[in-house]
Amino acid sequence: MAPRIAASAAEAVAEIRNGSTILIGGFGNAGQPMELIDALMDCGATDLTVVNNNAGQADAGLALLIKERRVRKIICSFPRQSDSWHFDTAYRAGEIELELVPQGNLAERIRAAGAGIGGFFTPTGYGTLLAEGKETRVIDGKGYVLETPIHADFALIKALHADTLGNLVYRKTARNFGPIMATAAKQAIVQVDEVVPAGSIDPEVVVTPGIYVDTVVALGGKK
Amino acid sequence: MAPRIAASAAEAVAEIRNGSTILIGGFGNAGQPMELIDALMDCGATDLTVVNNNAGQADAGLALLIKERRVRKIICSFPRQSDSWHFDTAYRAGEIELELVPQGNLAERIRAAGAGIGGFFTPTGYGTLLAEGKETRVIDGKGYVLETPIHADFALIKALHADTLGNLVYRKTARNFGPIMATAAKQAIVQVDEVVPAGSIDPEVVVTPGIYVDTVVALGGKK
Amino acid sequence: MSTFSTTEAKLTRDEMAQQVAADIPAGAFVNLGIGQPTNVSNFLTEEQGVTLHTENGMLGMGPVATGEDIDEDLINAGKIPVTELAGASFFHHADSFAMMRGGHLDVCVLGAFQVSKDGDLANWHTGAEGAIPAVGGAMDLAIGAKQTWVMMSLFTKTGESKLVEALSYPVTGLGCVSRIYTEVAIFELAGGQVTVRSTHGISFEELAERLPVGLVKAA
Amino acid sequence: MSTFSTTEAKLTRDEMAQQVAADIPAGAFVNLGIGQPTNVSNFLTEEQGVTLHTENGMLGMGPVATGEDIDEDLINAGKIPVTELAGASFFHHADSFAMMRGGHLDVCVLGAFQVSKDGDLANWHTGAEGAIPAVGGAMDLAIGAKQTWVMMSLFTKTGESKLVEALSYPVTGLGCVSRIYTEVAIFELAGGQVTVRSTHGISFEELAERLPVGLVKAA
Repeated sequence: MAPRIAASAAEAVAEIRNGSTILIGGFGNAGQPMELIDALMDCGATDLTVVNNNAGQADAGLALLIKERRVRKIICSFPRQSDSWHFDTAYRAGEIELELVPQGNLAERIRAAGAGIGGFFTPTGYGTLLAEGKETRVIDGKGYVLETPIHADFALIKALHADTLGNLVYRKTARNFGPIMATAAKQAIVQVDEVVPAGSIDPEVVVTPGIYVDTVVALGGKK
Repeated sequence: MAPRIAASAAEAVAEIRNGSTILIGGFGNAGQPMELIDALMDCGATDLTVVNNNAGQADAGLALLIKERRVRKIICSFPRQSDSWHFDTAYRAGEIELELVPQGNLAERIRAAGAGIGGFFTPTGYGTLLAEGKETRVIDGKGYVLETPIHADFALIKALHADTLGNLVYRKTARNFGPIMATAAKQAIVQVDEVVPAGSIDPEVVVTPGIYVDTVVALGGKK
Repeated sequence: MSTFSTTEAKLTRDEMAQQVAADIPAGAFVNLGIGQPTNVSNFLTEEQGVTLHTENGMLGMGPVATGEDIDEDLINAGKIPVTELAGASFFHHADSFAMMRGGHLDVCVLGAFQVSKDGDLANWHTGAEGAIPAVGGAMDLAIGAKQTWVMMSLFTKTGESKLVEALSYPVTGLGCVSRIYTEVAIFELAGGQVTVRSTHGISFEELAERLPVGLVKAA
Repeated sequence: MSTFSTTEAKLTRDEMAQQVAADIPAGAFVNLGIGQPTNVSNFLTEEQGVTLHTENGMLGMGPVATGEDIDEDLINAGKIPVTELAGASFFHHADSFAMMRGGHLDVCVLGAFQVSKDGDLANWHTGAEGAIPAVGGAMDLAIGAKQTWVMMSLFTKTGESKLVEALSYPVTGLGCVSRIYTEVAIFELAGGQVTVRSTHGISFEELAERLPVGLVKAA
């Protein structure tokens, strides 16, 4: 199905309900779907499980969702930053659950969900606190931890262009989590600078095929 | 390390030794590194384990390697074709070992090798003859089979262009197994139509980063 | 969809393909298996906006290529030269099978040797003594899509039903088939129950008599 | 490489970085961790042809961006704007960490809280009561490269050795570190044996006295 082209970020996120699990792309500011996160803030959905590399920074985006206690649980690799004060406060108050995952396992678990893999043995984290309680196995003399897929209801991601069929291209290191998150969510919601006609993206350079994309909103580029 | 630019297909495969495990790209004629396979034939290496989607067709390429009993074992998804007579003869004579793997598991096992995954649970093949003797597990009500990575000594693949740093782009459905095979072999040997200067492939459209490529040989395009 | 209907004549192969095509939801992502299912593409309309996947690494596959359009680098899973449509994309084999295995395709249409009432599929291997086994993408296709439909003749040459209580041929995938198109009837499978959606050149009662599984007539 | 040498002065931070840079093989693919290791890039020569990887999804990373070259879509793992070199490539997070986990990088250089004589690394978490844990790519970096090198000061502020018999801090990766660069000595680790390659501002004997692990002097 060709994706829905939403008229606004608010319209793009309108189906997100309380209790949803949401993958949010971005690493630092690169690839952060800021307008979609702001719209999620405005739409009022609460009791969310959020998957992101971090746990919000300063007083914007994900940090505000956490400040307002809209996030029940966060799955991330690096919550503690110099400006993660809203997370820190919520965490110390016991008002947010944290599942800490090494960054590469986080990425691979998201990919596994999109790829229909039931679980995989990864060497990352073997012998560490983050493997406690998890199944481990020594294969050919090397230790591995069994990790499970991270499925989600929604993904909020940012790409450079979408065509009208939802094919996406990204820009530089803003690609980061976008392509895998699009595959792992029941609905991938994508903000782009521009929507272009089908056929104007070379089939060889499509990074995310349109099959993974459900909703697109064009917000115009900053450059 | 920037890849070695070989002067000929013969030079490109010169390091292949008896007993090697070799991934060979291609699906049908698309992406088949025919010149590299011919050079492998000429170089005399024997007692090989070959991984390919098929088991050779007619009287060319992989089929000739099998005819000459240079392949001890083949790991593939679809050996039996109307023109796979050399494989059929060798197999019925008990002179070649066959490991039959569903095509998607074959691809995922090759990817797993390149990605440092020790094993993964796949739903494909669950409850079938091809899961016999393998560990299985029911996860969230769905049956899975544990599959292991396929590591190799060499990969022989075909791409469209390489730059001098080994970055590769492919052409249409000739991409097939190339990108994953390049990651799973100790040495990836690539035949391309043309080697282009570093910087002439857009970093956004590189399919196989040069880190995976060890040897490149330019053979000129047919088109 | 589940209103029972009947026609006097058996369905021809083209009529079967036409029926399958008509049942594919608008905008669906579809994989058509090698053989009979490939013919379905000839009956898809442009308005349906169906996107075809070929597991060797492409979405947005167009019709079979002819003449100057033939390109050996652009083939389908049956190794037939094809064309690409506007908005197509290419990807490698692991990504392509991840797309299937991950349940992103809406419909996959396959041929079969046998289907059980529970939706178990046999289509990869006769199990005959001395046969060389070959599986290709059959097992991935069987379990990958949201819905797996089968096109087959209902009876073998010796008159035995291919819709069975339990498979006698080696399994391709368990519980994966939800619909079967045959020349004499179309079946819906769910929860071990076989519902007959239509019969063609045979009455429901005759059909029920000839098949080894219990049948329910669509309301 | 393993001939013992000594200098009268401690190594400065720049000298440590320079030493690491000089030890990186020509043509290597390298990931430089956040903090001190990042400084190594300033001492790599063009002739070395080293390619830098940043785990957020790029090979062929160039120097830190300044002025008009700053692009918020082009950052390194420390979230600092960087530049791209000719022949660079971009890829997504799963591909990037597959590249690391699959052992394709030649060298990874990291900071550390502690390293054990067996090469166990602690660098992600102090384990302090009430500290909020954060791991990022530390565990992936530790075990991913063909060789993992550590840059650290050898002693804590209270004078305790960070090269230890067994870690007291939480583990990042087991048996992964093969070399340690400190301001007073460079160590090679292999098979539980700690070889001192050089000392700086300290004699081998003094060093042996201050450290809780047995030391071998490079031949």
